[in-house]
Amino acid sequence: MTSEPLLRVDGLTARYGSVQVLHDVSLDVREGEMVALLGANGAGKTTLLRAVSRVVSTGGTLTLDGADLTRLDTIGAARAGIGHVPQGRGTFGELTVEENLRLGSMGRPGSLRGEAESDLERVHEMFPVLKEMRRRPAGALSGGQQQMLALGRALLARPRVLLVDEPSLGLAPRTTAELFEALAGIRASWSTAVLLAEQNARLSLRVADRAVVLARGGVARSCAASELSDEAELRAAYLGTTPVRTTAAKRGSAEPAPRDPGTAPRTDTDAEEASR
Amino acid sequence: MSAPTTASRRSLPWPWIAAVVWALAVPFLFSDYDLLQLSRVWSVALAVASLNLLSGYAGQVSAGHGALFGLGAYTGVLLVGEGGMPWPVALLGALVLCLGAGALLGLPALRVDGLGLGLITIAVAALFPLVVTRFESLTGGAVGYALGAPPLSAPGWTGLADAQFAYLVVLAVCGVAVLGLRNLTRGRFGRSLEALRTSSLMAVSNGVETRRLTLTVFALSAGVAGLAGALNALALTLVTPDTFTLAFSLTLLAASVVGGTRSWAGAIVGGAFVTYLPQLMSDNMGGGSSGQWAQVAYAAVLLLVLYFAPRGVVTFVRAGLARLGARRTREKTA
Amino acid sequence: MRVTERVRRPLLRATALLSALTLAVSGCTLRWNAQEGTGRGDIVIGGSFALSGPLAVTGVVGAGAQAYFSRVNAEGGVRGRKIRFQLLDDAYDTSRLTANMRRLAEQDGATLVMAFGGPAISIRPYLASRKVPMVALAGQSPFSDVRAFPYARAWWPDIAQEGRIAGSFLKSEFPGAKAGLLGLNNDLTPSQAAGLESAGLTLAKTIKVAPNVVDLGPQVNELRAAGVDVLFLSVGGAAQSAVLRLMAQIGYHPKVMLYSAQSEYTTTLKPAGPAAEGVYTTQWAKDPADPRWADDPMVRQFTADMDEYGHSVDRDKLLALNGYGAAAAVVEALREAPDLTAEGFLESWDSLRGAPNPALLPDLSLNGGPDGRLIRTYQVQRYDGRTWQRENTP
Amino acid sequence: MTEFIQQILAGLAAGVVYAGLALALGVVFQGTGMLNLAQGELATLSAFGAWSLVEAGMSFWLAFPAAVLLSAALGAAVERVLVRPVEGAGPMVLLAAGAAMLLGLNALIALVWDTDPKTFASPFGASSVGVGEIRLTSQQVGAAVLVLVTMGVIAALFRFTPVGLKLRAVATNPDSARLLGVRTGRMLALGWALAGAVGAVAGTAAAPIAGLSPEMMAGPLLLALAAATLGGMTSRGGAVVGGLIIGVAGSLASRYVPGLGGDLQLVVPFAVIFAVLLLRPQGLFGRAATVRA
Repeated sequence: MTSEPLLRVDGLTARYGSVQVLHDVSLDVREGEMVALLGANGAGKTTLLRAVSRVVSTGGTLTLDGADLTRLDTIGAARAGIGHVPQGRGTFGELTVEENLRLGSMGRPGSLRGEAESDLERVHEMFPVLKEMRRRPAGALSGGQQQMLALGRALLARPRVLLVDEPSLGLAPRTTAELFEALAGIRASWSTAVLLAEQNARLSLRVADRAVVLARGGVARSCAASELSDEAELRAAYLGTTPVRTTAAKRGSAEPAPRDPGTAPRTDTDAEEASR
Repeated sequence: MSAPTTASRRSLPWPWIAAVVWALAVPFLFSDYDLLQLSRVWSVALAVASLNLLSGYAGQVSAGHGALFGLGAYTGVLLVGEGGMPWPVALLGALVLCLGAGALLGLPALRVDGLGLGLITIAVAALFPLVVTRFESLTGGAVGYALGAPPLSAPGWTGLADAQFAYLVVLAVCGVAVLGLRNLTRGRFGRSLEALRTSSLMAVSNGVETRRLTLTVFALSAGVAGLAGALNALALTLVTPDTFTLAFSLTLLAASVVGGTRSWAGAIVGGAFVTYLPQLMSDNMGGGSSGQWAQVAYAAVLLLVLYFAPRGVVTFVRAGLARLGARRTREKTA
Repeated sequence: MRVTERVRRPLLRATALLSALTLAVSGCTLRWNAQEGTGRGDIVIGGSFALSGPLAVTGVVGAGAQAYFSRVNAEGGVRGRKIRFQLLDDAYDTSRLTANMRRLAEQDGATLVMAFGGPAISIRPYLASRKVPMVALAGQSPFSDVRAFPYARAWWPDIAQEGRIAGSFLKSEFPGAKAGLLGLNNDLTPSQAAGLESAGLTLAKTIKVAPNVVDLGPQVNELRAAGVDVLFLSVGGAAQSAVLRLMAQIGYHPKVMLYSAQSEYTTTLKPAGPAAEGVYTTQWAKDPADPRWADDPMVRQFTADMDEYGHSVDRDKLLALNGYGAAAAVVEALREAPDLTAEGFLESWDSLRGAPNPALLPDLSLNGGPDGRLIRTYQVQRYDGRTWQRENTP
Repeated sequence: MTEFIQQILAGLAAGVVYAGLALALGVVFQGTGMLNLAQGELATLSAFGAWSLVEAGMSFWLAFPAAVLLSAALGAAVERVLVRPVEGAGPMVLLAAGAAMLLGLNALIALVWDTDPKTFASPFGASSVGVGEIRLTSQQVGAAVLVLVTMGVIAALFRFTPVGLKLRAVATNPDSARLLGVRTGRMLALGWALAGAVGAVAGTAAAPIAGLSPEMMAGPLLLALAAATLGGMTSRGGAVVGGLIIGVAGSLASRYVPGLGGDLQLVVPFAVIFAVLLLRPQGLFGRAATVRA
């Protein structure tokens, strides 16, 4: 599959007001592939997802199946096939679980209208609890159940690429494991690529094909998930001690990243490297 | 002038000096009728300033300041008419009574915010004229209450005409009150108000006594609005319920937004907007339905200001001037 | 260069503020030329009415007055001088009325001013201090106290007088009937109640409602339950005809006496339709829309003037003819006045005897008196479904 | 006793109009978070529109739906042109915008249709129905049916149709709805259109009873505000129940509470607003969680 990637991000920048958060980020997601987007808190994972779903304005190029996404707004991107399970799950508290799900499948492309019922059945199988509580108002669900609902709702819109933002946030380990098990099965049965932003690196790497590590708004490491399997490699990628070997390095150094108080503790070597 | 840059703090606030000089010269320049109109402008501006304290600085909504203005007006006139008090005592009485009313109005604000508060204040504004009409024996009912001799009459030694003296009294009291409000919002009280405005939750966690603060700011705002009402009524020498309807409260709210809810100079623009615009419109739109056209134009101006100058006319003009100033310096140095 | 920059910007703001303030007062007149007297120029007559706002329906009196003054000017004015009629809007808000009156008295040098209804009561002290006569188009009883306010006159007869005549008629026509009054919570109702009771009519039920409450179902039920079978109705505007229709529909048929100013053809009788048949009122002025006056020469002149001077939309309104008649009375007084000063006008107004007026019913005329009014007699009328018919009053 | 029942019936008949307006207020508030002070004037405009169509010879049963559709279109246009620029600008600006539209529309109506009251021939004839002394005029019954049917249709639309689901989604969580491709702007305009429609029905139904004048809806709007608060600003069913309660409370209180009398009838709904906001801010049926700040 060396053809044009399904989702291509090249030289992406994003800012909130005067603070630039993403610097020259480049990555791509191929058809049916799951990419884990790793990085410490505040590295820019959520902003990157919001940039792809056009919630945040950006610079640089962003294409889906070759089509330029930057021309579209959030609604346009969603209709073009970008599914986004936001941080905090975006539950419609007042609507019932079934209504939440139905809202998702209403956003699906016309051609797939016919499969709506069977898809709903599949989501019920994937998350049986959603079937039991389908009459209940979604606001009454637990954190984990709302996460499953958010995932199911997004899938029912049959997106081309599904962005999932920190699903494990605030969940008990057992629920997180159950969730990641479901995530693993998505690619096959839902023919959608997944870009999974997650802090829990270990679980993500087990389900992902490739991994991209963000640090301070730039891509620190981009490689196959297996390469980061052992502990040392992972810690190095997070702390950026090993030289930055990614496409960004080839094109000269990124602008000096602003001191971002939220990042992992800096060692001297980092400061010297990042400023290059 | 909500947050003056350090540069202008050291240099004299030229605009305010110019304004004071101009305001003092006016009584010797213009006719009694114009002085009455300007007295109305200053007193309504003070009411708008009191609303700014509440909405702009403390983030509380009030669509009922017309009722507080009316309560102050009736108190002032009745203290002079029935109680035979001199005007300073009447003004003080109006201020104190409305402080109490404000504290009362503040109580629901402790439990309700935003829309709920808007509804309660709308209820107060709609009820005030009806209740005043009902207590006819005291308030003169629908006909209202008129004072025989104008209360703000000039004492002999001043050699001023009544209208001039009345104007100067209104100007002095309004000036002092607005200056007081302005400094209040600068000090520690202002900072805790800011905390209350941004998020009362955060304010509580930082030790800001929000309950007491909310009641205080409501009482203060209502007291000043009542003072403004008393000044207006004493200048006009009469009060009737029809002046303080719900429509008047909404007009005050509009004037506060037009002038800018955080701008003191904006309150003056708001006062002028309320007093002059309807009159200006109906004067040069003759014909039978001129009054209606005036109201359409009034609404249109209000909407335009809301769209193009959401932070108020004064800030909009000041930003324009700043850009003008900046461009000129850039040309010079380029 | 840097120092001037720091001072220059606030100066820029100061000049902007000064120019804005000067512009704002450009409409003002300078102090020394505000007192020009009323020399040989026009006779300035001021009028402040509700041309906008909730009670704009009453502002039509201004249109009628303007039409009459325009015709008088077309025919050479009064004693060779034109009348300049300054018509201002106060939206029935006394603070604007006060401002208008001060402008008329102090700046426009008005010889006399006209105003409408309740608010005019509270402006009397100011006008007395300026010695400017006022003709109020109002029937409230306080206006009859000319001794307290020598510069205020009222064009309408005293409502209490109307109440007395209506009360004595109802008492004699329907002896032993239970009477009720349904009115607004404004200054009219106390005068009406006083008048009715002074004629010996005991009011079993008096209900006051707020002006913009139009659905008066609950109040009508209350009257019906109290067994009221003679009702004095004065709720104004749309509510008047709505109440008549409602009573007819629910089969409640008390004898109804309408307040004279709210028995208008266009706003009460026509909208009420058949439900208005058999209602009474007391009248002193003609209603231009009443077919009875279709070929009355004075009413025809009125409608011609209204069309001529741009008020044709109000040509069939009672209040327009009323304002027209008030203007005629003012001109009549000015013509007979010894001189055109305030005192001259008032003296002439009080000494009018048997003067005709286009608004009055045929056999009535203007007669001055100690109560400052020109009309004191009402005629009870009954509506037969098409037009008012005069009843023989006791 | 009969008078007591009669007062309740009169209260219910009046309450239906307040319920209609309250529903319109609720729908707009849920969507744009704005207290639409101009809702009364919009309803008056619809009533005048229907009146003009009937005067022009159109039968009521053609003019009425036409007026409702026109009002819906007007509602959407008002949202798109007048409200969109100030959306999310905080309660003070939204209230000021509402006040401006109230004043502007009121004056425009007075300009176009003149200020003297007109009659709206009741399409339900002039008879009355009832038992013995207890009567309800045919307009009251007809109006009640019209408004209740409309509210039923709108409730069903919200509850059972896909569009209704989107409307409710946008009202509670617009950001999340955008991520699902729901055109939030269009839904807000639709919300205003529905409010315009139900306002039109309430206005046209009230016109035969109240008589057409620019001030027609000034009082009912205040009562509708009280009804929406009582019922719960975020619950459509609550607005209907709130309206009926306010109607009955108003007519009973002015009759039976000593000293209140007709002129202070307005005290009742506002006493209700005070009590509700202090005791249960989200109203009888609203949900506390979703009360918009």
